Amino acid sequence: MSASERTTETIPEWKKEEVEALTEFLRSYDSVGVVNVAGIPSRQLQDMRRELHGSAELRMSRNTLLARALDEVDDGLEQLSEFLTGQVGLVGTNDNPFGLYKELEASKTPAPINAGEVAPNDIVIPEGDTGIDPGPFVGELQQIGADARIQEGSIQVLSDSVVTEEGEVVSDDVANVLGELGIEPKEVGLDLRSVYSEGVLFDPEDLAIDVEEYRADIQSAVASARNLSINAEYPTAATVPAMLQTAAGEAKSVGLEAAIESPDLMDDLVSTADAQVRALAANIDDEDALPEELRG
Amino acid sequence: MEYVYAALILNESGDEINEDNVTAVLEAAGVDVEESRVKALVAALEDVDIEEAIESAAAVPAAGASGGA
Amino acid sequence: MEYVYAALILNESGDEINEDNVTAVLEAAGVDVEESRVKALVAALEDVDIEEAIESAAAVPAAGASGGA
Amino acid sequence: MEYVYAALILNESGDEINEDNVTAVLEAAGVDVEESRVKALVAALEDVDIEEAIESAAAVPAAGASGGA
Amino acid sequence: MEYVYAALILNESGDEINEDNVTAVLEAAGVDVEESRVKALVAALEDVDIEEAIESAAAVPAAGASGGA
Amino acid sequence: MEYVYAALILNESGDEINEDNVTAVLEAAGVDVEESRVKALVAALEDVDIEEAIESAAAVPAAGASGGA
Amino acid sequence: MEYVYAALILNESGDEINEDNVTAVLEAAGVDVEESRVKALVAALEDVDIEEAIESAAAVPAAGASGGA
Repeated sequence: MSASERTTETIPEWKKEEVEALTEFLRSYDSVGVVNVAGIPSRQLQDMRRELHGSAELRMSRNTLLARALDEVDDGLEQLSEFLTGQVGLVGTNDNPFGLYKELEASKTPAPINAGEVAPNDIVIPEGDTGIDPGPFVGELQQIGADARIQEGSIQVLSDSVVTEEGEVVSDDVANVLGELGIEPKEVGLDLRSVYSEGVLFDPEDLAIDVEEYRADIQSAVASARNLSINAEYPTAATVPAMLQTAAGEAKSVGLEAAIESPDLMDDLVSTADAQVRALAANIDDEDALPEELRG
Repeated sequence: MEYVYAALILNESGDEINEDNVTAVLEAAGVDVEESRVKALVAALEDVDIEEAIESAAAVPAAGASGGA
Repeated sequence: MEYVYAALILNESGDEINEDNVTAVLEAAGVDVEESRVKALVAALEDVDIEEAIESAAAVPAAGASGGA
Repeated sequence: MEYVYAALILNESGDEINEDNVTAVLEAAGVDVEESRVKALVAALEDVDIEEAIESAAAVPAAGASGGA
Repeated sequence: MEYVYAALILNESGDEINEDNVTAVLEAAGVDVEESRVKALVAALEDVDIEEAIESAAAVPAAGASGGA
Repeated sequence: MEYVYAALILNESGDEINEDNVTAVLEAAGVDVEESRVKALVAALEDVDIEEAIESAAAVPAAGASGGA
Repeated sequence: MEYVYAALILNESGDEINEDNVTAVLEAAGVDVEESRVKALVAALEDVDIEEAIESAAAVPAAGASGGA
């Protein structure tokens, strides 16, 4: 307590005001996340801020002040402090944290990679026509490991070629070629490190929901309900057509099995008899015993 | 198919599938019952294992389902 | 399934598929009728085109038979 | 199924499919003929185009056979 | 096909599939019977399991039904 | 289908599938609950092994449904 | 699966699938509700066309059920 009093005494007025503003910001949202903003060009950052407007708000400040504000609110938010390293910002939203994660992922955009950066994934030069006229560039491509040739008047890449593997540092040559081809291998955007929402701290892994899985769950839930409805013979508007079909199918099966002379069944009985007589005839080897139409 | 349905209801209720019962069910449903068809139905079903015939119906559609998928 | 069979008989006879008629058919067959099940059936059938529902079934076995063969 | 077979033999011989003829064929084969089934059969076949029913069946087995192969 | 149908009726009635019986059934149906074909048929069927042959056709009817629809 | 879903939630929560509980779930979802449908559901499920009924594909429906779609 | 069932009831009742409503349905069924699961469900379903998923499920069941077995 005394330590915090002492620091409070020593910090200048503008910092106090900044912390107060940040604290107010934090209090006005149900969910607060820490996002990594490293490597995002400022213009792109502006665009992202604008896109988030309405559903979420991004605030940046010195990390020490952010930490102080998190401490100040003190209802669990201080747990986010450990993620305040490097270039980060805070996002606040009243959306649910899963929704926030989805939105941030969706707002990521491709960006070029510079020499000296670490490849975030395998960097691939895709198969196809580069559209570049024959010249020394084909050699540059070959040198970095691309399967390139001159063909039909232009430089072509004959198969997808990995030129830098995930985790490797991008070389000058690779960066140049990528730049020439306009390949943007990075995904740039607000990278969520953690979210604190109504008492729960979420990792990004927790927040990455698989929408397809939910869709599959719905299908499976619907299938279960259909099965139960039909097997328990509890008709609903959705399942009664199937039950009618089952009933009709059963009646038909019984009718055919018993060869019931019903007008509804006669067509099927005749065709069944025909199928049976043909099946039996197929077992007869002696052509003299067969009717003309079945003789080989 | 109403004659067959009548027999199937009797099969489930456990009442005997005889001419009187089939006729009663059909009349309750407002069917103008033909005696000879009732007789023919009862005679035809005499030697048939209805449960088995019903089950063989269930076997087909299931396959259909996967075929249709 | 007896409740569904009863509905199908009424569908063929042309009589309305309502609670009274379904109950009458089932009782004629000696079924111990549960009113709530009759109600549920009639409610479920309200917006259903029975002929269409049955016919769409007829299309299926074909796939089933060949698929199963 | 013997009743249906009898009708189909008559269909091939060209003799009329009526109660007398069906009964005669079945009796010649030693079947204990039930009049009601004969009646029902003849009545039910009245509206059936046998050749057509056979042809639509004939089309299927082929499919079935290929499915089975 | 009438010769084979005659055999099928006899198979169901339980009477022996011999020349006399096949001939009797066919004649009752007004068929102008060829003795040699009857002989050939009876001989050919001696080694055939008729029930099995019929059942192998059983898969078809369902399909046939839809084909007819 | 909402009535069936309600039963399935209760089945998972372990609470008894009785009229009160089904009604409570449906009302919480803003459903205008019909007592007779609740009764019918509870009655229908009484003797049913729900787990098994969920897992065993209701033969026709799937096929029929896709055929009808 | 109870969370998904709850969403499906709301889908049928027409009430919004939001955190409060899903929670209310589950609590009425005696489920010990996990807030984060409700949140995840609501967020995920925002991107799912539920009607379309339900309709396509009609084709799935048989396969799905057998797959799940």
